[in-house]
Order: sequence, then structure tokens, then C-alpha cells
Amino acid sequence: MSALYLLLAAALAGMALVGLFRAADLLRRVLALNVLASAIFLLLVALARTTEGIDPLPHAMVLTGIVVAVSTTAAVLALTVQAQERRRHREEEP
Amino acid sequence: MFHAAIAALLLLNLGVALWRLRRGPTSADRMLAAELVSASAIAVLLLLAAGLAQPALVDVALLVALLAAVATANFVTRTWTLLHEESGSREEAGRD
Amino acid sequence: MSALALAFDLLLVAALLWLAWQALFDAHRFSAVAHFMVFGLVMSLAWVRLDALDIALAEAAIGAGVTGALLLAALGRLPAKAGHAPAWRRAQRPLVWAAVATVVSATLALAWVAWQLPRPGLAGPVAEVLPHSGVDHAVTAVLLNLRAWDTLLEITVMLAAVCLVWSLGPALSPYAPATALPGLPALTRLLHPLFVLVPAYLLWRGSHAPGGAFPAGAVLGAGGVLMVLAGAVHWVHDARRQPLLRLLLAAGVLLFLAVGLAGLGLAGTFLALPDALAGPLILAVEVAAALSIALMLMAFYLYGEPGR
Amino acid sequence: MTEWLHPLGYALIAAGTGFFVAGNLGLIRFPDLYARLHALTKADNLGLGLICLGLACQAPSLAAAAKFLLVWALMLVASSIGATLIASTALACGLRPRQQRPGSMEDDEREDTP
Repeated sequence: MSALYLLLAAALAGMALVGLFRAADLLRRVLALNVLASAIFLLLVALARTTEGIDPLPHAMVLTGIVVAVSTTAAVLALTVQAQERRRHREEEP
Repeated sequence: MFHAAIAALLLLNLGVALWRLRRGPTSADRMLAAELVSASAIAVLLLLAAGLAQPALVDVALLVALLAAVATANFVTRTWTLLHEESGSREEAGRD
Repeated sequence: MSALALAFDLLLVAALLWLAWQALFDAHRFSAVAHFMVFGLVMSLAWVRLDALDIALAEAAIGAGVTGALLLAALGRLPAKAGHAPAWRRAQRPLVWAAVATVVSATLALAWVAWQLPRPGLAGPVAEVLPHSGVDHAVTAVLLNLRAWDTLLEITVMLAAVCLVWSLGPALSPYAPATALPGLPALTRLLHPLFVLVPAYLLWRGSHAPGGAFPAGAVLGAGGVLMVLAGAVHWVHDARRQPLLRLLLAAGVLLFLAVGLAGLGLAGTFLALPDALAGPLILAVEVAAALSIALMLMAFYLYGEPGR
Repeated sequence: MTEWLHPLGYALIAAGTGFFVAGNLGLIRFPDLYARLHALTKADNLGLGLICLGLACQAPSLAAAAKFLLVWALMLVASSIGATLIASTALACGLRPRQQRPGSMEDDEREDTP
């Protein structure tokens, strides 16, 4: 069963990388980054699950990673939104 | 066994929501589809909680239910606002 | 039963692949974001299948909830047009396929290497020291005692992100909704008790079962976002309250640092918790971290510095 | 003592699944947003409610049963208020409810192409 999820992680990572490099739109790059992060988390967690038991360390790492991912997302979205606001002000004023 | 079978059936049903999510035609329709997915996910989580005897799954379902409300409130107050209405995005309201 | 489980897994995998594809390559921007939000929801089902309940909780709260809220709010600020990726040029196609093949094979190779790693990883050593860690749940023990350094840095990263967001300019005032929405304050009022109760419950559970500071903070933060939407949080923009707000934002990091320095003084190692005090200390750090995480998520949501 | 509730629980879960399927059918077939809103908030929430009730019948303790019902109550509040929010916003943004007599030929043609 873990093998299935490992394959899923590989496919998601490939798709996300292509999406990341291809996207011209900043919002879509944020989405691609998030999908990529999910793929890596999936890889870690699928590997942590063995017949002998569950390794808690990757789980803790992934929890940390989720919070860091949301921080990154928020920062990049704020940059995108503020850039758009500036652009609109410039267009309105002159 | 029964619970897991029903859960798999509900997961299969999710395909309908995915179709609506793809099709649209308005953003509100997509939001509805997302809400349907959260309802299905809650049902699946509750059924698995009972079927696998893992009560912690009920907490996950509770969280999904709480945050579905936040997503809807966000959509109506921040996304589908007059800005889009003014800047000629009837397109946003009725695409295709 | 195993056939059923396999069918369940296959359905999940197919749904996730389709959702990710749509989120990445759908031409319509809102559609991509909606697909991504659903992707987060289905992902939490996948975490459940992988026996990672802590992560399922965090994904349901942060991945599907808060990230979705941030994306939806950003979407309302961006023009509806644009966002169409350019089509592939004919000459690019072989390159694209080469890139896809390289990436997928590299990931598969990575997975294969990781597969060869000695199992069962660190489950044994963690279980050995668990009685001395002050909590009964392995993931919480790793997060707040054994690898507390990671968690401290993580909260610091979050604080740095808040600083970045706030340094970009004053908080953006939201556009008016399309119509009067009397339901919104009612929704906030009905749900708010739960938005306080559920984090408290998750924090309490964290010591012996899946739960803990991150999901708790995320749920509290989502409750805060709902209050922001209903226009119930004026004090954030009040100039006199700014010092208090900043203090609360930094509370998690500060308390964590204080605990770490106390460990340096008492046991000679940074972040070493004495056995007898580990339980209460972890609880205190968790409460402060949850409050800080909640406020930081709200702070992200303002898209700029309040009270300026 | 509560063993006799278990078959009832199975029946309720099966009925709830039926409502879920019906609601999803509505989501496919109904012609416009407002009708689909009904499919979601009524049929699907009833389905979820029946499933929760059935699981509560089989729950090992009263606290566990109460938690199942809490999830349902939460979903009822969230989706009923959410439906009014979406419907009023859609109306304000100029999305007209479809008001044609059923059976007129153009209905199916015009679906989804306002």
C-alpha cells in the first residue's frame, strides 16, 4: 500500500515541478509550490509507515513543514497582492 | 466492513463533485462542489472512525466541518465582491 | 477487506492526481484555487489512510482551511482576467516531456533510496525515551522535547513571515461585499464558542493522542479570520493596542527561548527539559505557541501592517 | 443493553447514503445555482445527518454519540447559513434564477450557457 502512495508522491512532484516552471501567474506558482510540498510530505509519511511500527520523527517533520509551507504561502501571496495594489495605484493616478 | 464499504461508495460519489468543480459554470458552483466534498469527507471520516474504532478521526471530521464555514464566509466577503462586479467580471459570475 | 482497502486507496490516488492536475493546469484561476482547496481536503483523507492522524488534523485545519482562506482573499484582490498560462510552443514539447521524465525518475530514485533505509527508522529510540519526555504521545514528544529546536525555528520562521507581510505596507482595507450579509454575524456568533472550545480540547488531547499546538493554533486562527470577516476585530487596528499585539505575536517564540535558556542554565544544554518539569513546561510552551500561531495566521490575513 | 439499536443504525446509515446519492444527482441535473443549493443543503445534509444518527446508535458510549451529533449540528449551521450567504451574493451579482416552464425545449440547450 505504501508503494501506491510513493508512486502518487512521485507523480505529484513531477506535475508540480512542471507547473511551477511553466506558470506565468504568481498565484498559480503558489499553488504549484503547495502541491510540491504536499508531494514531499506524502513521500516522508509513506516511508515512515512500516510493518514494525510508525516512525514518529517524519511525522513531526511534516507537521513543522506544513506550518512553514503556510507561512511561505502567506508571504508570497502578500507580495503578489501588494504588487497588484501598487500597479493599480500607478494606473489610477497619472 | 459495512462501514468501510459505505465509505468507499461515498468516495466514489465524490466524482460527481469533481465533475461539478470542473464544469462550473460560476464560481459559486465550484464553491458548492467544494462544500459537497467537505460533507462527503466528513461522512467518510465518521464512517472510518466507527469502522476502524479510531475515535480520533471524529476530531478530524469536526475540524473539516468548522473550516468549511470559514471557506464559505471568505468566498462571499473577500472573493466574490463588488470589485469583480465593477471591473466587468460578469464573466466571473457566469463564465461559459 | 483488503480488496476494499485497495479500492479505497485507488480512488483516493486517482482523485488526488486529478485535483492536482486541475489545480496546476486549469486555465481559469478561481477554478484552480477551488481544486486546490478540495485537494487539501482529500489529502487529509490520505493522511488518515497512512495512519498519520496528527498530520490529518493539521492538514484539515491549515492546508484546507487557512491556506484556502488566504488564497480566496488574495483572489478577490487580483484582477479577474489574466492568469492564462501561455500554450506550449511546438518546439518546447520534447523538452517538456524530457523534464517530466527526469523529474519523475529522480523522484522514483529518491523513493527507492529512501526505501532502502534501515527500518523502522527511529521509532525504537523514541519509544525508549518517551517515559522521560513528559508526554505520552510520540509525535508531541518529538515536536516539543526531543526535537524542540525544529519547532522553535519553525515558529521563528512564521514570525519572520509576519514581519515580511507587515513590512510591505499598511493593512489593506477590504472591499465591500456584493450585498448586505446578515447571516455572517450570526454564523460567527454561533460558531465562536466552538472555535474556542475545540482548540482547548485539541491542546489537552495533544499530551496523549493526536492533537497538539499546531492544529489548535490553526483552528483558533481560523476562528479569528472568521471574526475579521464579520468585522468584529477592531482592536487589531487600534494604534494603542499595537504593543500588546506585537507582544502576543512574539509570545510563543519568547517563551520557547526562555525555556531553552532555562534548560541551558539547569541542565547545561540548550532546550534540555528536566524530567520532573517536562510535562508542565511542554503544556505552557504549547499554550503560548498555539496563541501565537493563531495570531500570526490572523496577521497574515490582514495583508499588511495594521494601525498605520 | 443498546445492542438492539445496532440494526437500526445500519438502516439509518444505508438511508443516509441514499440521500447522499440523491443529492449528488441533484448537483448534476439541476439547472441553476439556486436549485443546486437546495440539493446540497437539504439532501446532502439530511444524508449526513442520517449517517451521523446511525453511527450514534452504534457508538460505544454516550459521549461518542454526542460527538457524532455535534458534527452534524455544526454542519447544519454552517451549510444553512452558508447557503443564504451564497444565494444572496449570487443574486446581488446579477445571477438570475432560471424561471422557465419545465419541458420547453430550449431548457436543456441553454443549460450552463447564460
